[in-house]
Amino acid sequence: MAKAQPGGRAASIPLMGHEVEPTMFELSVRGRSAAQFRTTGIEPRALDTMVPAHHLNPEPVITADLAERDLVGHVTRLTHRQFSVDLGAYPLGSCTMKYNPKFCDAIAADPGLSSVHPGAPASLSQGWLALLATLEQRLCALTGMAAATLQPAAGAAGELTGLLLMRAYHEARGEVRTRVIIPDSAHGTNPASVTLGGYEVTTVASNERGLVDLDALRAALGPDVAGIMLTNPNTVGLFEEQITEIAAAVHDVGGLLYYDGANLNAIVGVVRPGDMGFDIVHMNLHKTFATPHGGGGPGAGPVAVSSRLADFLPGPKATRVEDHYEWVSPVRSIGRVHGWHGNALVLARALAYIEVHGADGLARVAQHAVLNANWLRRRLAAILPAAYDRPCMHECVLSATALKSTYGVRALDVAKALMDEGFHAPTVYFPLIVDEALMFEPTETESPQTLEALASALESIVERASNDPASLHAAPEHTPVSRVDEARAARTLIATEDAASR
Amino acid sequence: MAKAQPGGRAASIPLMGHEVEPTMFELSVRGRSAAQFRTTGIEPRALDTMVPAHHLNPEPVITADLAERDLVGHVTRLTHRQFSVDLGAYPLGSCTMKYNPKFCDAIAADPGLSSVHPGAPASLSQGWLALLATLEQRLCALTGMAAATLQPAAGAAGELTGLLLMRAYHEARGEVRTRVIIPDSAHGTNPASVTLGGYEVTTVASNERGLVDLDALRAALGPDVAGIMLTNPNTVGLFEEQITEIAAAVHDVGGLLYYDGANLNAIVGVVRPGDMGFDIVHMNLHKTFATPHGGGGPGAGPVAVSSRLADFLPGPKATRVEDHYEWVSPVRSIGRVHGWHGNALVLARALAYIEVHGADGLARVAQHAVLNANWLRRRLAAILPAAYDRPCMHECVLSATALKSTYGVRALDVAKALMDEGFHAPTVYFPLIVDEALMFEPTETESPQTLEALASALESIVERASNDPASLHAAPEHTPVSRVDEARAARTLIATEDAASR
Amino acid sequence: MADYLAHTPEEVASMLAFLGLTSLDELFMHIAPAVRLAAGNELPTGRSEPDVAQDFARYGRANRATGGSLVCFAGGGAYDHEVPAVVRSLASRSEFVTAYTPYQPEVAQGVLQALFEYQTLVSRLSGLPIANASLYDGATALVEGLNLAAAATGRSTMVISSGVHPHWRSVVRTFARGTGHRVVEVPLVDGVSDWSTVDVDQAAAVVVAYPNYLGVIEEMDVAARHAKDLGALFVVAGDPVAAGVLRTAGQWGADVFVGEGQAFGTALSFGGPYLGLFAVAREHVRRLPGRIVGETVDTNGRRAFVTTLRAREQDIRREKATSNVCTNQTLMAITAAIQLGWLGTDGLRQVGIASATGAHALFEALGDVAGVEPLTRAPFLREFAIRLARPADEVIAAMANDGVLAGLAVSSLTGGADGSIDGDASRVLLVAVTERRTSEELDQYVESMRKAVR
Amino acid sequence: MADYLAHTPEEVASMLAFLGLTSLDELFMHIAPAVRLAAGNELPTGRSEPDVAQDFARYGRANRATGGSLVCFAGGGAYDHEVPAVVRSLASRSEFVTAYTPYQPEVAQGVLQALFEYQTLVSRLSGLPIANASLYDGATALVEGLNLAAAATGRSTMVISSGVHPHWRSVVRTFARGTGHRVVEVPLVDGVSDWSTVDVDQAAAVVVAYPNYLGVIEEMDVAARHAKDLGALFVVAGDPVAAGVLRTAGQWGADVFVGEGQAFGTALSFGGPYLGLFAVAREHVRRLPGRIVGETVDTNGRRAFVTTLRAREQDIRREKATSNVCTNQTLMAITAAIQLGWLGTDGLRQVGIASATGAHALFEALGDVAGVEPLTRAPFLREFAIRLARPADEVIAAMANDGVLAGLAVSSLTGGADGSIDGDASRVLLVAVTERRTSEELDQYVESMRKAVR
Ligand SMILES: Cc1ncc(COP(=O)(O)O)c(C=O)c1O
Ligand SMILES: Cc1ncc(COP(=O)(O)O)c(C=O)c1O
Repeated sequence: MAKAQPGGRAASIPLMGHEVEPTMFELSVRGRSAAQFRTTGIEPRALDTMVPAHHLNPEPVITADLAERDLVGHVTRLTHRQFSVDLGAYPLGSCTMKYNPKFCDAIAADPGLSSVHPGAPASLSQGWLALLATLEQRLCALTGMAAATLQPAAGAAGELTGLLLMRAYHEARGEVRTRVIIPDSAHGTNPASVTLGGYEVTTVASNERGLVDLDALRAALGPDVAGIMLTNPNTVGLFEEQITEIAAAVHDVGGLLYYDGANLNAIVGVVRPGDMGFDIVHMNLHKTFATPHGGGGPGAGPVAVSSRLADFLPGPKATRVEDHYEWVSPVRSIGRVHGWHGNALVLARALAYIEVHGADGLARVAQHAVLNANWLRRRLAAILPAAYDRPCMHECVLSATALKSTYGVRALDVAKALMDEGFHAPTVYFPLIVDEALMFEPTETESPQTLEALASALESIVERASNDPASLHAAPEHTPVSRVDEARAARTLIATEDAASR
Repeated sequence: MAKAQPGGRAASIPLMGHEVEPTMFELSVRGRSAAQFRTTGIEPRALDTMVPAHHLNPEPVITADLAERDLVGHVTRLTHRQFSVDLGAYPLGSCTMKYNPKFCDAIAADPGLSSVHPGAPASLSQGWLALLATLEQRLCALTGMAAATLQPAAGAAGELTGLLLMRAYHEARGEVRTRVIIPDSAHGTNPASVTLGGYEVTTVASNERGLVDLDALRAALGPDVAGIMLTNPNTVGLFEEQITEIAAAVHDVGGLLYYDGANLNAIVGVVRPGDMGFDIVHMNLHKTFATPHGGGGPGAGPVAVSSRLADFLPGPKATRVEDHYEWVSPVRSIGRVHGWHGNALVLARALAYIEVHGADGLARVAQHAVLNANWLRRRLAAILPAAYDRPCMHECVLSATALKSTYGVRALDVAKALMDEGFHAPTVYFPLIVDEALMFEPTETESPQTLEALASALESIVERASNDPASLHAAPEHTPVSRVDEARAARTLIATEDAASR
Repeated sequence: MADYLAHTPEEVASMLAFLGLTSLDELFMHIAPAVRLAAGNELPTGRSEPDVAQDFARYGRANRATGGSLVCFAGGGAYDHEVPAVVRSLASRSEFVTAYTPYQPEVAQGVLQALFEYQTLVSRLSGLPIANASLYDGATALVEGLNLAAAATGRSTMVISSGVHPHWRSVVRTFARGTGHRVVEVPLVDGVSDWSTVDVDQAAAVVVAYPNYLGVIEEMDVAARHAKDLGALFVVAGDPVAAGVLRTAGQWGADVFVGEGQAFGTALSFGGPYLGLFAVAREHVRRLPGRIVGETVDTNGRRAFVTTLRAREQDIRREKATSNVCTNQTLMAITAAIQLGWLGTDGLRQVGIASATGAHALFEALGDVAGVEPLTRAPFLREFAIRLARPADEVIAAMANDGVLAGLAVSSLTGGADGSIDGDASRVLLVAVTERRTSEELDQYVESMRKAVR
Repeated sequence: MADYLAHTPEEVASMLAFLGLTSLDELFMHIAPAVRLAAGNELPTGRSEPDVAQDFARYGRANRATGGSLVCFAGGGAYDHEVPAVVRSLASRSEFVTAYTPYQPEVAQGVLQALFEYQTLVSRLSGLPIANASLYDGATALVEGLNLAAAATGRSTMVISSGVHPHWRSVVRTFARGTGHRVVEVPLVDGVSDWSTVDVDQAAAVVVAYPNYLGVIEEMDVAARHAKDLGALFVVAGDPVAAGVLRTAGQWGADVFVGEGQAFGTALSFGGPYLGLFAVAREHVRRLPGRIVGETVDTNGRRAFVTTLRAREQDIRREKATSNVCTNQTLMAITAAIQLGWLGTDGLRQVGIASATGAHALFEALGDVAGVEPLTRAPFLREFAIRLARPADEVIAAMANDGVLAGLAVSSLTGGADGSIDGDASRVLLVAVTERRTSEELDQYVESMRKAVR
C-alpha cells in the first residue's frame, strides 16, 4: 500500500470560539429583513378587500427577522458544526455513505431540469419524460426486472409501495393472503411497512451463520403467506447463499419475494435480484447511486418488478409512444404514491451517476465496496471480532461484547471515541440480533490509506479500553458538543423554540 | 438596542479531530486520478510526431494524484481551518470586510457572462460592453469624475495607472515634474506606486490632529511636484477637513490630486472626490462595492479621472457608438494595463451591488459604516483610547500604548486574543504613525448586537491584561493552530513542498 | 470507464493478498454461479462526466423551463416563488448535503439545530405546538395524518373534502389499500365543500384544504364543527404560504396540520424533492410520524440538540411503529428554515399579500375576456379556477407559444370526473399568481388568453 | 431601496443618542457643506435583487457565450479547457471567497496551505524553485519579471520577442513609461524569433514566449544563449498547460518564469479575473514581487503556514519595495491548485496531448481548404495561425453564424502592424484547440471555414 496520508480523515481542528450557536430566533430583531422582491407594478390592494375579514389573522406569524448578513453567518456556522462525507469517512453501516460526485449536483442545478413545473403538459416536458424513462430502463437492467416506478420518495416508501403491489397481485388473482415473512435481522422499516401494507409480520430467526434458517422458513411458509422481504446481502453483511432455495420455497407456496435494495451496493453490476428469484425490488438511490443524503433526505426509492407485477405499478409513468413520451398509467395501477412524479431531481442525479459508471463502472463499485469491507474486517479481527467470522460483502458487523464484559466499554463508547479521531461512527446496535454490534460500511470510495487510518484509530481506542476505560465513557471531547443527554430530551420534550424555557 | 444574540460572532467550536491537514502531495498516490475528459473521437497521435523530440520533457511534471473523494475531503477540511466574513465579523481596518451578497456571486456565475471569450469581436459580446460602459458611468457619477478605466486588477494597480496618467498629463503639457507628495500615514502601496510611476516620494508629516499639516504641505510644494496622493478619510479614519485648501494649494503649483479610494466606503453617495478637487480616483471594488476578497484577491481597481485626463486613459474602452458598443481607445491612451479588459467578473459583481443599492442605498452604506465605527470608538474609549480623540469616519484607530507600558500587553496580543472570542482581529501596527495601533473597521453590515459583543470581548481582554497578561501572550488557543513562528518562516524559507525537509 | 475510486491496481493486489485472494471476482465466489451475472447487463459502458453532461443538456433543452422563456402561472401545489441566491447558496453547503440522518448528535449539531429551527417555524405557521422534522411531501404527509387519526380514534373512516388536491386524494386511496381505511370524499359545490352530503356517523378524520386546491378559502368553522360532530380529528391540509395572512390551522382548531413546503425555497423541480409539513396538537406527540428533534444538554451543560422520542420509530417499534418513514426530506426542511429566515415576518406576509393582489388583478382582468368565466365567486387567495370556451389543454398549448404557462388543466389533475368540479372538468383551468408576477406579465397573460380562447 | 443593513430605525436612534447625535447626517457635519453632495448624484435609486437580475440576464443574452451555441476555437491566452463541477464547487466555498489576505495565520490556515500547495505546483510547472502566491495576470506578471530583472542587473533594456502576446507587450510598454525601461521588440520570421536583428550590447532581460502567442514552439536554447550573451536574465513567458509535455522553463535555464494560469480551472470570464504565475531561481527570492507563503510551526510545534519575507513588501519597504502588488489573485491560485489536484500528473499530460492532437488534426484538415494557408511551418502545440483569403474578422463573423468561434483575428490583438507578422495581419487568424474539442466539432469547423473563406 502506498505510503500516503489518508484522504478520508476529518482531522480539521477547532476554527475558533467556544460558544454554542444561537438559534435564528435568538438572533432575530423585529424590523430587520433580508427579503427582496420583484417590483411588480401591480396596484396594491388592501387584504380585506380580497379576503373576508374573519379569515385574516389579526397577528402576523412571527418567523425570524434577520439581516442577510446574520442569516449567512448563522447558517455557515451551523455547517461548521456538522460532519459530512465531504469532511471525512462515514462508515455508517447500512447507509452506504460513499462520495457524492459534485457533477451530479451540477446536473440537478440545470434550470432546464430544475425550473420545470411538474404539472406542465408532457409536450412541454419531453426532456424530463425521456430522462425518467431512461432511468427506469437502467434500473430494470441493473435489477433484472421488467418495469419500475420512480415515485417512492425513499426506501421505506418503496417498501410500502412494493407491499401494496404484492397485495394487488394476490387480490387480482382472488387470493387472500395475510402474512409476510421477514428475518429477525431485518431493518425496522420492513416490519413497519408490512403492517402498513395490511399484512401480519411473521419473523423467522437467523441461523448461527447469520443467514435465513431454511428449515425455519419452510416451517413458516403456507398458503396464507403473501411473500417474504429480504435484503441480500442481509443486514449482517452476508450473502444469503441459499437464495435460490429460499426463492423456490416461497414461490412454491405462491408467495412473492421482495428485495430490500438498501444493500444493493454490494452486488450492483455483479448480481441481479431478478436472477436470484426476486419479484419486487426497491432501491435506495441515496445509497447505491450516490445521491447525497442531505442530512436525512431527500432520497428516492424506486421499485422495480417482474413482468407479472408490471401492470399494477403506480402511475402515471413516462412512456415512449412512437417518437415522443407520454404519461401513461399501467392498466391495473394501484394509483399514485407521491404527489407528483417522485423526487425528480434526485432521480436525475442518480441517472447521471449511472451513466458515468455504466455497466463496467458499477461492477467496479461493488467489487471495491466488498474489497474494502473485507479488508477492514480482517484487519480488525484481532481487536473487534466479526459477529460471523466469514467473508462479508460490502459491510461487516463487529461485536464489542468482549470489550464490554472485560472493560465495561460498550459499542457506543467505541463509536463516540472514533469521532474524536476524525471519523464518523459506525452504525451501532443494529442489527438487533448481534450483541454490541458495530456495523462498518466503508464503501468503495475510501482509499486503503483511509481504511488503515480508521483501523489504527480503532486499535488505539481498544488499547485505551484496557488502560483508561473512563476516557472512552467521556468521549467524544473534540466535537462541537460533548456526549449529549438523550434521556433528558425524551423526558421533557422541547421540540420548538417556543417550548424552550429560557 | 434590541436584546438579541450577535449575528456576527464565529462562535462555532471544534468540529472534531486534532491533527493538521496533510498537503495534497502527502495525500497523493501515483496512479490515482480524478480527471474525466470528453471523448473527442479524434485519432490519437504520438507526441513526437507533433513536437520535435528535444522539446519534450522526458519526465512528467508531477502534480498531485488524488481520487476525487480525497480532493474534496482535503479542500473541504482546509475551508474548516479558515475564517471568513461568512463566519463572523472581520473588523480589519482599511479593508472594508463587509458582507458580500450572494446575489452578486450568482450574477457572476451566469454563463452568459462567464463563458464569453475576451477576444471575441465586440459584435458577439455586446452585453459585456454594455455592462462595462454602464459601470464606468456609475463610477463616474459616484466619484464626480468624467471617465474611467476598468482595467486595473486591484487598488495598487489602480494607483500605478493613476500615476502614469498624471505623468502622461504633465508630459503632454511639456512639463517635467519629478516629485509626488504623500502623507506619512499613507498605505504602503502609495509610495511603492509612486516609485514605479517614475517619481520621487516626498513625505509630509501629519499634524497632531492626524491630518495633513497644511503648512508642511505648502512648504513641500513646488513646480517640480506632479501631484499628491491622499485618501480621504485618511488611514487614521479621519476626514481631511481642509481638503479644499489642500486641493487649491496643489492645483496652484500645477499639481494633480490623486484619491486613493480604499476608504471610499466612508463617503460613498455622500461626498464625491471630484467635488473635493481630486483629479484622479481609484476605487477598490473589493472594498466599497463588496466584491468578495477571495482570501487575497481578485479585486478590481478602476480609475476615474476628470475630463482633462480622460484622453490618456488606458484602452480600449467599451464605448457606445450610436445603437451599439465598440472598443475604442482614448486618443492619447497610455496603453493597456491589463492583459484583457480587467477583472471582468469582479466588475460585474460590483455593478450588481451598485444597482441594487442605488444612490439612496449607497448613501445609507456610508452613513451606517460611519455610525458603527463611531459607536465602537466611543464604546471602547475607556479601555482602548482612540489615537485621535475626535469623531471618526468608517474606521477608528485605537492605541494599546497604555496596555503595553502598564502590563506588557501589545496590540498584537489583543488582536490574537480577540480571535479566541470568535472575531477576526483588527488591523494592527498600521498606520505606522500610531503607536501600537489597532485599527477597527466594523463596516455597515455588522449589527449593533455584534458591535456590543465585540466591545464586550475587548473589555474582557483588557481585563485579562491586568489579571493574567501571560494568557494574552499565549493567545490564541481556540484556533486551528496556536501562535505561529513567523521569524522561523522567514529565516529558513520553505515555500514549496519540495523545499520542505521531511 | 469513469468512476470515483481511489485504488490503484497495486493497492488492489495488496489488499487482495492480505485476504488471501488473487482477483476481485473471488470476493463473490461464495455466490452461486447461476446467480452471478455472466454476460453483463444491458447497460451501456461508462462515459466521462462531460460526455454524460451532453445527454443532460439535451434533456434540459427538450423541456420548456419556467423563467426566461415561459412565465409561470401554474400552481396546483407547486409554485414559482422567489428563491434568492443566498438561500440556494446556504442550503447547498456540502456539510448539509452530504451528511446522513443525525444519528450521532455530537457531530450533527448543524443539521439538528437547523431542524429544531424548522420545527419551530412549522409550529408557528400551523399554529400547533409540535412539528416533526419533515415528511416526503404534502400528499404523503396527509396519509400519515390519517394513519395518526386512525390510531388516535381507533376508527378507519376518513372524510375528505374534494377540495384536497386530486393527487393527494389519489395517494390517500392508494395507501388505504394497505391500511383498509374507508375514504369518503366530500363534493364541492361552487368550489366549496358541501359537508351536508356526508352520510357517516363517526369518523377518524375530517380533512379540509385551506385554501383548497381550486384556490377557494373554505369556511373552516363549518369543517371544524363537522369534525367535532363526527368525533373525528380535524385535519387541515394547509398552504403554508397562506399562513402569512390567513388564520393558522391551530387557530381554526385543527388537531393535525399537513402541508406542502415547496414554496419555501425549493425550485419547481418537476415535482420533487418537495417537503411534507406536519404538526400536531400536544396530545398526539407520541403518535407523531417521522423524526423529531429535541433540545437537551451535553455533559458540560451546554445546549445541544438530538433526535428524540425514538421509541416511536420503526427501528425500535418495528411492526408496531406509528409510521415507516426513515429517510425524510431534511435538506428541504433546512432550506425552508433558511428561506423563512430570509423572508422574515414581514416578507412572509408580503408574499401572501402580493400574490393575492396579483391573483385578484388577473382574475378581474380576465373578467373582460370573452370565453372565460370564473368557476366560482367564492373567496380565494393566490389561485383561482376559470371555465374556458375551449379545452384547457389546447389553451395551455396555445399560450405556451406566447411564452406563458397558463396554468394547469384541472382534468390533468383529476384524471376525469371528480367531486370537485360539476360539469366538464376538461375546460377548467387553474391559475396561480405569485409575488414574482409583474403587471406586464399579467397583461401578457390576458392578451395571450384572449387569442387562445377564441 | 435595497441594502444589506441590519439596523432598525430604533437601533439607529439609540446608537446616535449614545454619540449625542440626532441624525445620521450629523455624522458628516464636520465636512464642509460645499463638499457634501446636496442634490444627489446621477445614480438611479436602488432596486431589488430580482429586478436587477433582469438587467443582467439581458446583458448575458446580448453576448454569444461559448458552450451550447458557440464552439470555442479562440485562444490567444484564454482557453476553453475543462472545468469540472467539483473544482467549481470547491473553489467557491465561502471560507475562501469571503476571506481577506491571510494577515492572521492562526485563522487562515485554509488559504495559506492552499497557497503553499499552489506555490509548489507552480514551482514544478516552471521548473524553478520559488513561486509566489500569484499576480494579477500573465501580462502584469511579465512587467514584474522585468522590474525584477532591472533590479537584479541594474540595467533597463528589455529585449522582448514579438512572439510574446501583443497585449502583454502593450502592458509592458505602458508600465515602462513609469520605470523608464527601454523595450526592444524582436521580430518573428515565419513565426520564430529572429534574435539576429537585436542591436543591443547588454540587457536586463531577454524574454521569449514558450510556445509563443502564434502557437509556435520557439527554440529555447537560442533564446537562452542570447540572454547569456547580453548578460541578461532569461525570462520565459510560458504556457503552463504546455508544461504537461514540453520541457519546463527551468530546464531551459530560465531565471524567471511568468505565465497566465487561466487554463487551470478558471472560466473564460471575458478576460478576468485570471491568474499571473510567477517563479524564480533561488537567487532572486528577496526580489520576488507579491506575497509568498512559507512553512513554519506554531507554539505547539505543529506545522503551520504563514505569509513570509514580508520585509520585501510595500507595507514595510514603502517606496523601496520591489513591487506595489498587495491584493493579488488568491482565489484563482487556489482554484488552479484544486484543478491541478483534479487533473493529476496524467491528466495534465493528457490535456497537453489531446489539445495538440486536436490542433494538428485541424491544421491538417484545413490544408485542404482553398483560401487557407498556414502562416508558418514551425512546430506548434495546441494553437496555430493561418492566413486567409478574406479578412479574419469577416470570417469570424460568418462562422459565428454557424455556431463556431473561429479564433482570434491577429490584427485585433496587435492593433495594427506588429513585428510578429510579415504582411497583412488582418488576414491572419489564430486558432486554438483544447482537449474539449471533438472530431465532429473539427469537422464543423472545417465545413464552416470552407463556406466562410470563399
Ligand atoms: C436495510 C435497510 N432497509 C430500508 C431502509 C430504509 O430506507 P429509507 O431510509 O430510504 O427509507 C434502510 C435505510 O436506513 C436500510 O438500511
Ligand atoms: C489605503 C489603501 N490603499 C491602497 C490599498 C491597495 O489596494 P489593493 O490591495 O487592492 O491593491 C489598500 C488595500 O489594502 C489600502 O487599504
